[in-house]
Amino acid sequence: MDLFLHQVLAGLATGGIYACMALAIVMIYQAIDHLNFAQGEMAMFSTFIAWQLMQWGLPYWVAFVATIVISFAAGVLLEQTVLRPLHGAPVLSHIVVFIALFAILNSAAGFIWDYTVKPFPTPFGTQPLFGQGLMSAHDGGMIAVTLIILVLLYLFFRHTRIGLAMRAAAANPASARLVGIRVGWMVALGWGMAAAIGAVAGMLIAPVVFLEPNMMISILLYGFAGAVVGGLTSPLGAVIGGFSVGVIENLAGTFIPYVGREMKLTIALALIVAVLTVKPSGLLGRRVMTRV
Amino acid sequence: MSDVLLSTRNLHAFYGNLQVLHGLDFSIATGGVTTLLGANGAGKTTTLRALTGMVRTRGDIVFGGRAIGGFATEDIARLGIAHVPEGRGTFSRMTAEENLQLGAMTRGDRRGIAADIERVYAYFPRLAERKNQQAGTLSVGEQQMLAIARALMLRPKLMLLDEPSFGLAPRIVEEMFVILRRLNQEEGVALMLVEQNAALALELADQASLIETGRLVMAGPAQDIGRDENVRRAYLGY
Amino acid sequence: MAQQDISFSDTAVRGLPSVEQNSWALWGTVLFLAVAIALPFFLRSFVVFQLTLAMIYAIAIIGLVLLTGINGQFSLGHSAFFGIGAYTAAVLMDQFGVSFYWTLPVAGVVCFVFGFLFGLPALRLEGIYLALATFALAIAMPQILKSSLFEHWTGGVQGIVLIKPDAPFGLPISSDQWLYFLTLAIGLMLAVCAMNIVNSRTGRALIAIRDNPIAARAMGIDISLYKTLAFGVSALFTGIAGALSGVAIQFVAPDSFTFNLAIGLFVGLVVGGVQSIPAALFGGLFVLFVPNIAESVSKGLAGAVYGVILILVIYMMPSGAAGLARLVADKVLMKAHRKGPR
Amino acid sequence: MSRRKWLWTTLTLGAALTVTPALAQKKYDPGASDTEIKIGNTNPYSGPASAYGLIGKTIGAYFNKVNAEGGINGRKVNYISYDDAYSPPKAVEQARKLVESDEVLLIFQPLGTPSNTAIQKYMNAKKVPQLFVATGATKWGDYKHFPWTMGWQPTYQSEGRIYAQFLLKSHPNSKVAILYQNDDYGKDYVKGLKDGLGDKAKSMIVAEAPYETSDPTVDSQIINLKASGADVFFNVTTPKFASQAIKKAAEIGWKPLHLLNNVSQSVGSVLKPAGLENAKGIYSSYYLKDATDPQWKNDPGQKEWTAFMDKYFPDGDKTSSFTVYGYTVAQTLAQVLKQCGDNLTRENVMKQAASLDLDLGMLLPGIKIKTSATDFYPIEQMKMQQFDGERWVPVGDVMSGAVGG
Repeated sequence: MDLFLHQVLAGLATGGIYACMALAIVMIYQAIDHLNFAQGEMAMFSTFIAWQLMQWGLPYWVAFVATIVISFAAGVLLEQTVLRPLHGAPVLSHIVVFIALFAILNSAAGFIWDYTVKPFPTPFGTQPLFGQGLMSAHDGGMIAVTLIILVLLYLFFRHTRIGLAMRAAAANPASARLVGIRVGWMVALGWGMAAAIGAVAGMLIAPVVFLEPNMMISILLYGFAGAVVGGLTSPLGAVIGGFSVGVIENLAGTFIPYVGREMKLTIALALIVAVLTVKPSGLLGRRVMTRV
Repeated sequence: MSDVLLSTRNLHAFYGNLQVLHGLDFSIATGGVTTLLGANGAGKTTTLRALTGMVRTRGDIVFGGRAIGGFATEDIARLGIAHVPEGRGTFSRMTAEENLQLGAMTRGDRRGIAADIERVYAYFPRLAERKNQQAGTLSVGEQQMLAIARALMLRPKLMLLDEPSFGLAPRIVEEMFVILRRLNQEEGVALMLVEQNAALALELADQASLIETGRLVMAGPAQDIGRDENVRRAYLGY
Repeated sequence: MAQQDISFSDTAVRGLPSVEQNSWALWGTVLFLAVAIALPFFLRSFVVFQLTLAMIYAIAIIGLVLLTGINGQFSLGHSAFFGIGAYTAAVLMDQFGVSFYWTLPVAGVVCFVFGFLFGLPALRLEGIYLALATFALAIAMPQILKSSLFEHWTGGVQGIVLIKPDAPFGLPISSDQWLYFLTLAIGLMLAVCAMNIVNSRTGRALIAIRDNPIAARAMGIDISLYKTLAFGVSALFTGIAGALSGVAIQFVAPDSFTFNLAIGLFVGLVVGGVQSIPAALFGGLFVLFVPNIAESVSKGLAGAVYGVILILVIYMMPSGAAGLARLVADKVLMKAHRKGPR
Repeated sequence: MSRRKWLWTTLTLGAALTVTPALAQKKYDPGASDTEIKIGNTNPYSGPASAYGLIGKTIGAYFNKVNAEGGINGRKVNYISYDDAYSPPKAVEQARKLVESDEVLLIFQPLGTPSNTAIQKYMNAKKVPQLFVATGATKWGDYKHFPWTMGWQPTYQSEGRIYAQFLLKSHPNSKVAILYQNDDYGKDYVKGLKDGLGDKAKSMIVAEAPYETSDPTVDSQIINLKASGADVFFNVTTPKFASQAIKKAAEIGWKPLHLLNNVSQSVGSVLKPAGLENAKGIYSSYYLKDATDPQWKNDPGQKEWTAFMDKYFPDGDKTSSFTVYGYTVAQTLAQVLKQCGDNLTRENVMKQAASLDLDLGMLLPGIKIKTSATDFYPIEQMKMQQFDGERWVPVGDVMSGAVGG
């Protein structure tokens, strides 16, 4: 029983990472209606920028804010330059371009900063928070920041005009144009915001998993899993999904005899597919109408 | 029938390489009601789309003294043309009131918007009751009302309506046409109407045009057109 | 790399759909066959080996064309079927001493069954959700292959070392050349099968489901059956490719079938042209050779160069090599028409 | 002492070789000529294992140094390294390209057990040396069946046995928990430990937890291992996961006797990120010097390495153990080629590789590279060391866990 609780706690701590990433994924899905496979690498690259800024002597919070600003601008720029020519191209072409971006960012980061793991500072400290150190202050801080972002996003999307315009532009671009919304800019803004949230996620995740060019590859997968379980259209769902993936995986790895420890990821993924077959749009997601 | 609000000259429109409009010339008067008649596939919807830059065009479109041919859709909307598209273009995942808010996206005056929302609710009392409901869950008639209300939030000079009566019960259609007439008279909004129900459209309109396979074949006062033998046989079911 | 250009332009011609271009297609096919048969006698054996691999990937991509291009279902997980095919062949050869040639149909059937079974839950998923479910399959596959549950057969993390068959009947060609011809023959056979499927009643049903599922249902098409069948057949193609690759590489290991392979196949599908079966060959060549080209440009930034090439290709050929070829051919034919007597 | 001896060996060899050319007939296989020796290599420069690519780059830098200093017996080394993305099919393709198109004399240091397994049969059939492979699997010393393949580093299994010897001697009644990477490398370590513990393995090992390289963290595994009540933690992880494991164990207050595999021995790139205070007391076994360990600051071998890095590989990461590894293994090959003299046939390369007795600058004092016609395991000795919070302190003598050879 003790072990069970410990694994749940640790699962929540790890789940915080996934939730954070899932949130960034849902964010961009809201803005562009695609899943961005390069999202993890964008977050990783942002985190390296933060690391570099700190190496140059900037204090943590200055680097933190600067990185968010830089990432936002880079996200907007990326959309305007690389993705703009793809407007109206089929989904498959988009996915290939995301794969290309993935390769470019990963390779460039390795080229610039090499592949040795680098420690990344945490603003919250690593002292145990509770549960005999299963939840450290950093884990707590990360979860808190994730929840704060969630609330901010909620307020932004529900209660600001620009948030409303962004949702409209993603949901029904043709109609959005007819009411005068500049859809292109909304998409670029969505990229910027997703990049910024990704940067926050990266900077919170890096102290746990250590900074290196490949740090996000598997986390992106778990983030996808979380986002999908929760429903790609719901930020709250993404956060809940992220936490549940963390807990489920730990419990599967611990309590399913024999195959559990070797195949905990496989089991977690199978569970997710099972969830999807019962609820094809995730736990909190809305059924998306297929547009022609 | 005073000054001209919008006019086109030699308007062509294309879907990809496929040409659909072959040089239309027509005009809409300020505060007037024009209806566009024609068989399915004649190019009525395309004409509306051409006016708001939703398809590739060639030729001149002048609106309020300004050439808007080739403008982006959102910029045309900002100039005051509200297009209620085929299928209503509802933002179905959002609430009715959010849809209205979106209609006023080009405007910055918070207070004016709030006042307009109340005014729109006065025209469409049913929407006020449903304002926090998901727009996608409204009835078809309510969604059509919502689409017109949303267009109105733009404070348009010209409203383009694409088959507003499609799929609606006759009673609702009548109700809607009453409101459209009021909008035209009270708010001074010019209307351009593409309508299956030609009789109803001719009743509301003061001008009418008839297009066939992308070409204008007849234009004039609605009453004259309504009396034309060919039109009566083809579109009015006599 | 002249051979690449030749086979590409040839592919282009064969990709043409319309009736009046049939004679072009015929001549193209003849030319292609002539070149393809002659090549191994003029190239170094490792290039023959590379071309064999490219054709193997092309066969796997044909599977994806059937699934994605024809039936409209996504898959980012075909590395799993590729792996199952390779392991089926390897285990049969290694543990049961089955001849390599017999393992190919078995691998196909086994993959068909797995594909069909995976297609069942996939039925409930659409678009991006299906893409992610298949991606999950790709991620999980190496883990499953490694598992100590099956270690007795699969060799676990160590994999299985295989032997390449020599040319039979005392043919005076090397085993590389023999495998090349074998792959070419199987590839052509499968490509013809795939085209026949596309042009059959089944193919029309698959296309109808892709374009308008509601109308397809109204026409009395059993959507569930056809969609799962599409998954099964697609896996069958990819599985046979996997079995061939196991023997060509002479080694199967979990690390050979990671999600990177799935992504590679997907990229091959898109750059070739999702709806064109002949263009799968272009996809296969791309998968194999472009990383090498990128590496020769810059070792440190090979990934970045690859990414840039990929983006440029998508910009220049938004509907793949097949689309570009069609465009060029249309222009050429149009000119010919204007000059022509008609 | 050791350095002097090494210098002496080289000098006498050199002297011998400068005399002999006039007498000896020059013999070449593909890849060798009067002016050049072509050697091939595959490394993962892209993909998830790209961290290892640093080894390939270090080797390249080392041969730049060799060439700048006049080459080997007057011949420049042409080092051709290709990316295999840690994928066996790509490794086969690249190895064949090296042998058949670039026509290299030998393939040196291809990395990873799967990739090497994939090319082993081919290399032996073609009779091209597959020399000093970069993996610690046991199978690379099978000179009877694969006379063209040779390993280099101590095998994972022998290292596992060394820890077993250590445990049996000083902690015979401990309970052991193992964290290992779920692949050939991890499983070999576990096998080595189990074999070394012999009959006691069943009673001593109380928990085993595998992890995948795709796992974001190993937190869950560490919690399970702690819950097993073990008082010895055998940590078979690559650098990133080693840092995570050390940090997590400290965070949850688990303080077992900690045995860390030498893959992750680096003070600078593993222990420091994990927190030096968390790493205090860890045992590990070593055969190479850790360049980030302050005790070697004035060591001549280390100084030479530092000079090399500064001049020929300034972008290279000096905190990573891979640069030390690449440097030392490249030195080994340079010695083999030197010994070959003007007889640069593949057969002679293997013959010389199988008659090494070397002492290199970055090998721990007392550890040698030794091979013979029946010993294809160049490095078989290691030393136990303990981390005192700042540096590694040797514990006991040189140990050998020879497996297979």
